[in-house]
Amino acid sequence: MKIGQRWPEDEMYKWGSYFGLAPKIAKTWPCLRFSQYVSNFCSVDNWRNREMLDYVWLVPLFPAIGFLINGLFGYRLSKGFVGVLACTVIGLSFLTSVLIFFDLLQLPPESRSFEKIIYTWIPAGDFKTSVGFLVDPLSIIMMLTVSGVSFLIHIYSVGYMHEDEGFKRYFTYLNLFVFSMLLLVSANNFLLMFVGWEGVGLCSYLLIGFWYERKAPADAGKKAFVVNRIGDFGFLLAMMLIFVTFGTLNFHGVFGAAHHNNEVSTLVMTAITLLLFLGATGKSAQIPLYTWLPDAMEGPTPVSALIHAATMVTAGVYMVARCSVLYTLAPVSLTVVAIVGVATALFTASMALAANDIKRVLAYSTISQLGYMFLACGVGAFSAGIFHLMTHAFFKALLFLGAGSVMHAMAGELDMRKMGALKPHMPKTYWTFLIATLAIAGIFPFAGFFSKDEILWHAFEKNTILWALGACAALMTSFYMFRAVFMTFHGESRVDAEVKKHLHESPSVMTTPLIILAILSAIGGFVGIPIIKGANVFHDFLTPVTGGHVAGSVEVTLGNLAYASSSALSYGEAVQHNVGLEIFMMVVSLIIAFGGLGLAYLMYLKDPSLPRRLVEKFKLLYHLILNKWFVDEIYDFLFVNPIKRGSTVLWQFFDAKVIDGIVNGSGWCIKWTSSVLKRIQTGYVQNYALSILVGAVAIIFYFLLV
Amino acid sequence: MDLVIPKIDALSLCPELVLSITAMLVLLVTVYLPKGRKDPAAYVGLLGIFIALMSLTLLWGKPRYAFNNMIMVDNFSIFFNMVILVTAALSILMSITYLKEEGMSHGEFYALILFSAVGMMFMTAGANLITIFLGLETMSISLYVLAGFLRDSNRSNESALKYLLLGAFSSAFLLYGIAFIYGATGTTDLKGISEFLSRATYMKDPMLLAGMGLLLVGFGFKIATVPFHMWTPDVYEGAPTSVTAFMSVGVKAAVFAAFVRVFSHALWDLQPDWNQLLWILAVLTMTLGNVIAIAQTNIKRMLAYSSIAHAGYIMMGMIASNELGTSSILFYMLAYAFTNLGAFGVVILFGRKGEGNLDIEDYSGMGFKYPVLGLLMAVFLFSLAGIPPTAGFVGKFYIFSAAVKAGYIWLAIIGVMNSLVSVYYYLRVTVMMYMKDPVKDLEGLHWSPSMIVALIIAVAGTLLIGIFPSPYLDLAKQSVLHLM
Amino acid sequence: MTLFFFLLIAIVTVISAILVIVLRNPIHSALSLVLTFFSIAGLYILLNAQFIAAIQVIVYAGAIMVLFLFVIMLLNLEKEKRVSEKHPLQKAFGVSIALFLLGGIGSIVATGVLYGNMGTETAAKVSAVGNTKAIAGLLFTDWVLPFEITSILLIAAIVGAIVLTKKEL
Amino acid sequence: MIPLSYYLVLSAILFTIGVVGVLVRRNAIMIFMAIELMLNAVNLSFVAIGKHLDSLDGQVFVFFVMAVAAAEVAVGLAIIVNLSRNKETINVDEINIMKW
Repeated sequence: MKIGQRWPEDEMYKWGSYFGLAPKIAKTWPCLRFSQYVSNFCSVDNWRNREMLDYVWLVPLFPAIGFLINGLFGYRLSKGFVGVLACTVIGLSFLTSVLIFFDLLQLPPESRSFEKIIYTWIPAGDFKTSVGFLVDPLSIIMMLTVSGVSFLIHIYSVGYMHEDEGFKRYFTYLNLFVFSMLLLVSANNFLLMFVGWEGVGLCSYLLIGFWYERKAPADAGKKAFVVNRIGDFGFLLAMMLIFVTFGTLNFHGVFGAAHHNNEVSTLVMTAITLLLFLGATGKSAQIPLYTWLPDAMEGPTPVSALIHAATMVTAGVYMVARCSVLYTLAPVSLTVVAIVGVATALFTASMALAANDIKRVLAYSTISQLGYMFLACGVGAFSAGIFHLMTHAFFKALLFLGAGSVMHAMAGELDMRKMGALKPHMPKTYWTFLIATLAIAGIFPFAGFFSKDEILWHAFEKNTILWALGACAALMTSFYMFRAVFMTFHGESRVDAEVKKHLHESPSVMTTPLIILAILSAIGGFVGIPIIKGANVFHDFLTPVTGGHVAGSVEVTLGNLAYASSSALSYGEAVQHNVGLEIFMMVVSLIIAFGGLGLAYLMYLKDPSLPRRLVEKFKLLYHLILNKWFVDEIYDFLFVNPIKRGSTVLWQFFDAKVIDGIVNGSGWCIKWTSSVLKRIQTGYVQNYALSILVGAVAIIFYFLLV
Repeated sequence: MDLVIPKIDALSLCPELVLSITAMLVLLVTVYLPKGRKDPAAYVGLLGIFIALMSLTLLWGKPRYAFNNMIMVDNFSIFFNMVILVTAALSILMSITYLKEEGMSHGEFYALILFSAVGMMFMTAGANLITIFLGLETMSISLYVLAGFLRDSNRSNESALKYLLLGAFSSAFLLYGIAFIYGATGTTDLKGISEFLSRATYMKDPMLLAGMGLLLVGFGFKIATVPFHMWTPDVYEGAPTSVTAFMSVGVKAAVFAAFVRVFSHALWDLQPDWNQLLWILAVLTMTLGNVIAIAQTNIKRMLAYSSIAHAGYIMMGMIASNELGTSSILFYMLAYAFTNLGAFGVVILFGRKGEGNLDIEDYSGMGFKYPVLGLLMAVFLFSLAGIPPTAGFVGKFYIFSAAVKAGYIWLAIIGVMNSLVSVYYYLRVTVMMYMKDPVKDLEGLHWSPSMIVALIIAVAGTLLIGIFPSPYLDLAKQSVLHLM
Repeated sequence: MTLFFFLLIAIVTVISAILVIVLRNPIHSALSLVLTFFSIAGLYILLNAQFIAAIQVIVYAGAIMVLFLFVIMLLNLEKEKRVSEKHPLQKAFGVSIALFLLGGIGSIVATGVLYGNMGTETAAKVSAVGNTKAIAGLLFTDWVLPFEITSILLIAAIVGAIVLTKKEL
Repeated sequence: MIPLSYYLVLSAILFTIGVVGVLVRRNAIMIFMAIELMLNAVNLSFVAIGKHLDSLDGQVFVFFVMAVAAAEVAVGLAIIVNLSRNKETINVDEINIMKW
């Protein structure tokens, strides 16, 4: 088949024009020949041009292969090989996703949804769950982002972890992590998504606690795990409820049924979506389950980059966007999502204001940005949320990798108070870090500007208060990020003399990913240009999945409903309607961003004593913020300790003392019984026989009386 | 008075006969083997198990009663017999080196395992309460001895004594229950009981209900439901590890088979009465098992509590009491067999003579020292915890969805919560293996071929059932077709 | 008259059974257990179960109790001491729960009504063939499979007993 | 003709005495003997019920139960003898290495 036929000029879509190179890549990709060969067997329908779509399973498979090889034989392989292999498999995944992406583009928007079912996994009665993959605009964007950013982080890690003893173990976990995440975003049903969901949780645990010899990482890993369990519980319950309500777990099945079937009560829908959202708050670190993420920086820095940017935390946002159909049917849930999102954004941004640890600042900023994404979802602008997810992946990965580069130079120092004036020592790191900061602060024309502005605009349309809170968080973001830049790279050097001698720029294996990410952070926003009709290609691309956001109201459609074009049209009209206002809001956003910049400049460059005076003035607030509002302590007090104690008590109590406990329960003499309880140990046969007897008597009386 | 000897339906008894004969052959063979080199006895036993497995396939798909309705050979019993035979085979494979290391390599061990398996198989096929009782006793008596097989070990002795006393005690209750049911219905034949009950106009005969309750005590003891579970940790801890592995799976499989047959078939008309009670017991069982397991330091004890919890999950399938629920029990049992045997296999392999290396602490750093063994253990623990893509996950999913489908949503929610709790203690072992430095010398692992074979079978089963469960689900579904 | 015999034997049974669990010397306990078994055999005779009565005496009172006595002598057991009773309360509790058990079961069986299907082997029929022959007939026809299972059970038990106690295995 | 309930109540009493014996005696052999008492109580029930129902099955059951009891005693006493060899005691109060 000739290329010209595969890529007809008149059917070109907007995305295609950006990537005119694609056919050439596709041609050189050897798997394609093979795929053409095999696709004759696989496909019966007449979409002749979607060979790569059939191979979507390769995307998660490559990292899985890397994981297996590195995990089973890693201890016999050389370090170099392990590193190269790990990077290669992720690179292959990325390449495959790119090819799939182009194949998807050839389809008309309304049919851009492709399911590839490998086999039926669990047949349970009339209900079947398959191992299958779903390719649609949403999942392909996630696949591209995840595999792309992960690839860069892998390359960076080769340099960063080079000296570490656990090099091989590290890459084994890393591959497993990416595998789970890709599985999560490409699954075609909730159950398979849950497999990835669990895998991601597990890997984050392994990677955060990577340096297990030290107490802090081990604890942080444990915390991440426990908190995520709570979220998983929500997800599981939601799954059960979905299963009961719709009788299937397949995305198309569920969303189709939800869309067409009006019998499902709003209450059930609200319950499902809220439970799903509980799962999302766990994974995506929202209030009240956010506490694990700041501690997660105890892992190696590239892992933080991976967790914060490409994998793990984005899972929650992805899941909410994936279930946009359900959320739209449950307005209450949407409101909850929006409120939680904006509250998280504001709350954690405030925590970042006073943090002195550079990674901690970044961690809080991640939570805050995730809050933005949920705010977007909450106001029904799912595509804006995903847009921000993507741009955030670029600049947050860049920020963390930059911070890692700084750490590398500073011999592991993280305290910004001991930095300063690093700019001349590490120019590449500085410039890339600055670009990322500009992007996250939302300064035109960097990527963050477009996505953040879109969110704020939709929030403004929905509710002015949401907008105001979001804008406030934006101000703080801009402030603390520039504060970090100024404290780290500008001003006077506060670096220890010992460390100062070793200051150096990182090797190119580390700086190259930085530069690539910097480019993406700089121009990544242009795929979603607002206002100009048809220029927001990102939004239009996603519309078939997430529905168009029409001013004032939300309309949602399914992937395979012929809907997209009309929606895009109405969106365009709506945009024109408010063009003046939207431009005004953009300017406001910009002013806010620059305001934060200026404030940071004032306080940390121009007049460094200002912060201390402020601290003295607002001592209480400062301490509250510095101690993370004492949330951890409250959690420990309320939940963790009682559970720990309760388990021990139960354990000793039940097998040892429950029998006497019944005596106790009959309410005789408490003092007398307690002495008995103390004396009586177990391990005695007669204790056990008594337990059997009690059970038997209870059962007999149960039958006699009930 | 003429004696009309019933037709001796040897074909129906084929697997049991093969196994019994093998067991006696093992006893004979072992006499002629030199001291301390009794391996051939084990291989004879394995051969017998293999032949018995083959003979099972002859009977597949042809349900029939035999010996005056004493046994029922149907797909249901064949499925469970398969699980039991696989369990016996894997346990024997795991025992060979283990017994040598403990200095107790005797052919009688394998014979007793086989006798016990024969008892279990009579339980699964039993269509009369007396057959079931005798099968149960055959199984138990062999197990009492096996639990105390390490004659010089105080723990093993203690475990045998506790098991014996409590087992006999609970058997008396079971027997009393049989007596009551006999009195209330006039028969011990399961088919007769169910026919009697479907005819009966009164439902609340207290004698019948009490008999049912006492049966529940007897069965509940063997499968370790709360409050009849207290023997489990002690016996599992003290018994030789390979016997623990065999007990934890085989006994559960056999007793659940009988349990389902008696309750979901013979006593079906009393389902409203026992269902609520089982609900309570299931919740208690899984909750207590999981909660107490958290605080354990000995891995065998921890697995004992975990097996209590698993009994609770399996009971959910009974409570659901529909075809899906029953087939989910079968499937879960299969998944549990491979998983639990595998986990115990690693414990055996990693253990030392006497009480060596049984603390969870001892597993520190094991994952780095022995990457393959660590990975295997991780797979088994994940499967026990119900983390995909392992057999345990599919099993749990299947059981929970059966409960949900039958309308027991709260039960399913409690089950889900429990399995989330359980992840904590399973993962703790994994954490020890991968996130701690060794606390002691980990040298001196005896990789024996038989153990490697056993572990490969176990891990292959665990993963295969987890990733491609549908053939096994079909098998389980076909197995319950003729039951109801 | 039968009622008188029944009551007499019943009282002996209960008293000797109580003696089993209260006497502190194990040998005395075992001997009162023998007495209990004998009187239960008497009850079997009252119930027209001569064969069972016979094997009750031979197997239970004879073989099993001799084994018990043998082991008690072998181990040279001393009297249980009353002092240092470890869990008096638990035992008191246990006894009271056991009384509940008695109450529960007693209230069920005291009605003396059985709803079960009647069998065909009436007393007259059985006495015509003879109790032992009738039981044998059942054992080797209807119950032949359980009978065979018992043989496996006994082999397992024999092997087990030898494995556990033989000096040199 | 003695009413069935007499036998059954007597059997319940014997069973309970057996249960009490299991719970209060400290000597493993004594516990075991108490269990034998329980089994005999059940046997009595079987025979009485069988007679009342005009069925010999009850007596057949007793036959099986006796076989089982004999087997159990053989194994049980072997276990106890073995234990006393190792531990010098068969007092169940002192047999609790494994607990909690």
